[in-house]
Amino acid sequence: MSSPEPAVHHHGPPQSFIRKYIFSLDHKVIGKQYYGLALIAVLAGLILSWLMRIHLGWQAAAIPLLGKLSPTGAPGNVMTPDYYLSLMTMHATLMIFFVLTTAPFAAFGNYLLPIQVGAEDMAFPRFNMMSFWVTFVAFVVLILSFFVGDGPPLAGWTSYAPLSSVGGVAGPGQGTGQTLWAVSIAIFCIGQLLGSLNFITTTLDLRTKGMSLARMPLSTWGWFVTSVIALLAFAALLPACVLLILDRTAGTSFFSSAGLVVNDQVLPHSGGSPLLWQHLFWFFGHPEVYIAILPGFGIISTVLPAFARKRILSSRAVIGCMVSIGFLSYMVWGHHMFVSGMNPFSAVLFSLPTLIITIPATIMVLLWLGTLYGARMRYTASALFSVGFISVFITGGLSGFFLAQPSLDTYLHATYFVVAHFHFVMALAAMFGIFAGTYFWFPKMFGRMMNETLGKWHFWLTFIGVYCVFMPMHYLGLAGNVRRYAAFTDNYLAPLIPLHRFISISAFFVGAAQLIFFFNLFWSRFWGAKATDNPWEATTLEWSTTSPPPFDNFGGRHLVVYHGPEEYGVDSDTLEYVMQTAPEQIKTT
Amino acid sequence: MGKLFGVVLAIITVVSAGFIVAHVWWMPVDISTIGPRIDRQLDETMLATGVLFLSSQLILAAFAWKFGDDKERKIKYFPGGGGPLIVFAIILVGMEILVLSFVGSKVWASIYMTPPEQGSLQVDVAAEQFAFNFRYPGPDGKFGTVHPERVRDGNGNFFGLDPENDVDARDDVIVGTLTVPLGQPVALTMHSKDMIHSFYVPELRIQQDIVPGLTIPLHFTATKVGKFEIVCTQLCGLGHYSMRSFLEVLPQDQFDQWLKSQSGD
Amino acid sequence: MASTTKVPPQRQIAPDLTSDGQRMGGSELRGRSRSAAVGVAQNALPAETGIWVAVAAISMSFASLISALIVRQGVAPDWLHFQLPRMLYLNTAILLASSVTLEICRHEFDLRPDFNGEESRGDEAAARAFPWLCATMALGLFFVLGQVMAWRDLAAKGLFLSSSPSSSFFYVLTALHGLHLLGGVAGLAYVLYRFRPNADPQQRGVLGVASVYWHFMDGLWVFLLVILAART
Amino acid sequence: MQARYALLPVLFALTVAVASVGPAPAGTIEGKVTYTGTPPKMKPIDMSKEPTCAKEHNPPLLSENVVTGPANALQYVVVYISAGEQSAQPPSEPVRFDQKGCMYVPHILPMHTNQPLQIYTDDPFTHNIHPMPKRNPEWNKSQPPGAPPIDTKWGTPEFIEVKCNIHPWMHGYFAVLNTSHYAVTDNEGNYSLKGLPPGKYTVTAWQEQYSTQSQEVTVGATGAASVNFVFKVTPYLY
Repeated sequence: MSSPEPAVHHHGPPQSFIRKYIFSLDHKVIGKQYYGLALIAVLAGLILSWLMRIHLGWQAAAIPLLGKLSPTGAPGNVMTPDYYLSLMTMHATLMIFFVLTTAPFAAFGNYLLPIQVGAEDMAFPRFNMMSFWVTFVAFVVLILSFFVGDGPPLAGWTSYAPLSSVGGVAGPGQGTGQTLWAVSIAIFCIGQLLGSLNFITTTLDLRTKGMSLARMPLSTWGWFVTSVIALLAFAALLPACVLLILDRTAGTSFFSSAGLVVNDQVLPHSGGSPLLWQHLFWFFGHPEVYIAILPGFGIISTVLPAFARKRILSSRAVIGCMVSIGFLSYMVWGHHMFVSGMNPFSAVLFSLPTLIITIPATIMVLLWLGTLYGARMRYTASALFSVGFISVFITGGLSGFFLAQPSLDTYLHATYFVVAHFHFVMALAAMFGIFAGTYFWFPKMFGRMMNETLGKWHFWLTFIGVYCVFMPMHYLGLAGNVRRYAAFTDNYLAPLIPLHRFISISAFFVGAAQLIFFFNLFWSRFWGAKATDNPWEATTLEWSTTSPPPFDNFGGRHLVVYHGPEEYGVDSDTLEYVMQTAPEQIKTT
Repeated sequence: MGKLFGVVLAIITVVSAGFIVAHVWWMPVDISTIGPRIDRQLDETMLATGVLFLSSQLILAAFAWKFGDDKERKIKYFPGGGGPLIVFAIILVGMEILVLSFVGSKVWASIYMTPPEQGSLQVDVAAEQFAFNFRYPGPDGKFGTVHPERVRDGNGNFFGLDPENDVDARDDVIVGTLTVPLGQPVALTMHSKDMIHSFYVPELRIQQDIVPGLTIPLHFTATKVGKFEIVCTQLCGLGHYSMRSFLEVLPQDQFDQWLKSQSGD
Repeated sequence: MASTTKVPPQRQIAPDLTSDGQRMGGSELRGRSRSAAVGVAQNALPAETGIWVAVAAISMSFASLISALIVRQGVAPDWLHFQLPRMLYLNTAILLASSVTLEICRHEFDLRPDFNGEESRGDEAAARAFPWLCATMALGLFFVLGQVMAWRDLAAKGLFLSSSPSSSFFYVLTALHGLHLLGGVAGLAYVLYRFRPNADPQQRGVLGVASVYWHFMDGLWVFLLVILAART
Repeated sequence: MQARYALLPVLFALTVAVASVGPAPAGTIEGKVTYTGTPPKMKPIDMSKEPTCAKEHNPPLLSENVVTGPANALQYVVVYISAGEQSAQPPSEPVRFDQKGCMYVPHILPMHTNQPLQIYTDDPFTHNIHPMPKRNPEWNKSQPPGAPPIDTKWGTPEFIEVKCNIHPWMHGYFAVLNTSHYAVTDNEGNYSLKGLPPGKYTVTAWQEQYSTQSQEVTVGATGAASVNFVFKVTPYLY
């Protein structure tokens, strides 16, 4: 329990390096720390995906230096199938937890949510700092698993029991590495719980004068709804991880069933339920998908109007859609388990709400399209990523129609169709949201503009590239190509290998295009053109302070909000937009 | 820049859809009695989502093309505002959902919620890291009792039988290839010894996880003679990619002969 | 934890702002901004909101565990029924008592209207409340100690963490609840640490927040006890 | 098993006493291992999962759990000196274990404790080598095609079953022994243990299905002794 600091303790910003940059209580520093962590994680995840794609295209390829990293995982620099699965598991875990959760939600949310609601900081700055450092510890623990015993875990990011719960007997990677995975995720849950607690309380309690809920920017709504989802989802996953750790280390039998015979050895577990883990995991896991994508909805709904120079078609409807998606996300976890051996009748029950989720998603897409209609769209890099977001989200959403139906899932489950689906709808859409947000808010965060030309090159290569990588995966899935295969030895998969090579080559290009982004990020950080306070002529509160904002965000000013967040294209006295803080009247045309 | 985006997106959309329409990569031929219904369901879904995909992406492309930063043009709002769009989305998607889930549930129920036919060929399946093993009851029609502690892969005792003391077990036929007669219903009783595995035959359009600790039933009827691959689709460890077996569909007389030759000695 | 002086300022709103905002929120605003400067939710103590968020999260965690318990009992016949250690009922009484002492503490901490018409004395209130706060913490610690004794009791009967799913859940649930309760004790210790000889409204707020948590832990334990008694 | 090891110190002392008499001409123990009863019928190995191997072994190989030869001979029986020998340094030259055409070559590989063991693969696909010891540390490593040989050794005497999880029919043994006097019977059931100084020895024969048999034998000054083993077999492999 934190407590209010009486005004007498107001001493201004901390001066020491450690308090200022390392163990900072400032939400802006914490937001940047999260962003930095996400950058490290995404770089690692990207390299892992390259390694995976090399192996999938050319099984016997020797990858220089890989043998140095793991002599058992790649003897003679050739990747073993178990190391492939380990890299896949680590790719997914890093990307989903440490990139798609931290970057759009924890990083941008931390930096911008308090500013956008007009607060000077988060409600509980100490918890906020702990949230980041706990997450950092989780990251370190996860990375450690690369260097222990028999290597990183290989049970996938879903870590299905009993593969994940019986320990080293299950094969390489399932020893200490898997335990570290479970510990890392448990720690991560704690970090995100602290973060969500802050987000929710800040949104509810620390809005400035005039900042009614209806006037909050949609990005703030995105983070707010996400934090509610995250609070419940991570709270559900945390005990599941504890039980998994106990199964692995204390000999309990929560998830490990009786009579398991591994390599002729009867294991001593009694009657645990592997399906119980799946239920607990997906009860978290499905909402996690929305934790990754909902901030993207918010970011796009804020960025798009700013560049389209008009209000979003119906911001109340967008809010309603986000809230209903958040609510529905807790009723659909079973659609990951249609063929898992659970009661087939429940498949029907889980199928319907899954399909129903497409309604708010469709509404949002139509509202974005309707916003583009008649706009005067300024195609900056950020705007390009926003419209790109709409495109990849449509593509990813539509393939969900197939997987939501149990009768088709029986064919498509666990094929590359699923891989294509979740990469489009979760990974790509969320990444496009992150990129749109980065190009949009970088000037605010660092006081310098990012290079637009590089940004546009980054967009074109990425946009075309991701379609080359992930669109063919739909075709692979339709042809029955099973996912999580280290090699395609089956006869019916052999004709698909050329397509895999095409995907691999495209993936190298997409990955390389990201290096442009990294370069742009670091170059602009130090040598970019100086940013004005409001380079995009946007209206939300962060643009009414300096770039970057002072320690207390508004330099001691106490803002009062008079308008909604997207008064673009209006007849104001001087400009065609009205800041939220502008006390002037808007002439209704 | 908006015009370029419109063109690029339109090209991507048409090319992506083109491969689907041309069936360049497509499902393998169907060999089961339930396959045609699943295929029809997939075609219908493909048609519905295809129309949505093409229309929405092309509308996005067109809007990007048309509504660039043209200072001369006044900003226009979507006629009628968001309301009609919302109603349109609810009706259109709602209808589609109702149709798809109504038809789809019936297909699903016909596979997974019906009991196998009387007189189906009973086959016991034991999955393990990384193989499928199949057991036929042999001439006596009875399966021998299973003793997990007797399982030894090294000498082929995949099921943990005790033929020395258990008469039923002596004639059990244990093979690594699932051989079934053409047109006859087959009822699988599936077990896993260690991890979760999954039984997937793309040609049968059937996929089912095999969860340790549970007995998972699955039934199908094959309609074409041939040899097809059974693959594992649930991550089960390092050799997951190589966990496969074969489904061999034989005409009834050849099947009988095969079964006899297996249990004859 | 950081010393309090280095905490950046937050949520301090100039006292004149309220009136300022309301003045502007009047009739001079029209059009789409007609409701400007209303709907403000500046809470004096965000922890009062935050604690309910935390309660929601903890409830979710235990709901997740309880549903796991119910499912796990249903799937396999290895559920061993056993008699709960009697100790638990005594512990429950101790914990309930601690809620009562905490309420007394809160009551004493309130500034009572002074019949002499004088300013009520915050330091007197603090002095009255102090022993009750200590008693609450002591009872909380006694409870945790009692839980440990209940474990030893169970272990003496040969029921360990891995003996049966029922005992596994028993240990997990009691341990997690115990940890959360220790968190509550830490919270009260924090209140104690900030127990200046003055019962100002902010400190009463902090105590209120701590007591929400404490009572929640109390109720959660009774709920867990009912579940455990019914299931094991 | 355990009782045998309990006897070790006694026998060791005895051996030292005998051996210290003085250097003597090296002797040989020879013999034949046979069976009585009906042996189980070995099944053909279904390698259809790995087409390269299935093509290589046509008609399919039979499994090697109980391999019989002419005149009731029993192949793949490890015969070794289990007691009576002076302890010696493990040989430094490595023994070689191959994976060839989805089979282990040899099926049973005897070696001295702490003797270097090298595991090679000749196959164009990945194998995983998974020895399943009870007394030594267990490991499980993948070996992709072209990977360098795995160098290892075993510290404690034990018969260690080896399997490849990727190709579950691959099944072999490391016979880790505290002696370098060992032999594996050939198809005629013959073996010979050479280079033994005169003395009293315990000779043990081990078959993977039928466990062990031991006999005591004295190698005299003439330097030759004969020990035959007869295993009782049953028609049921399991």
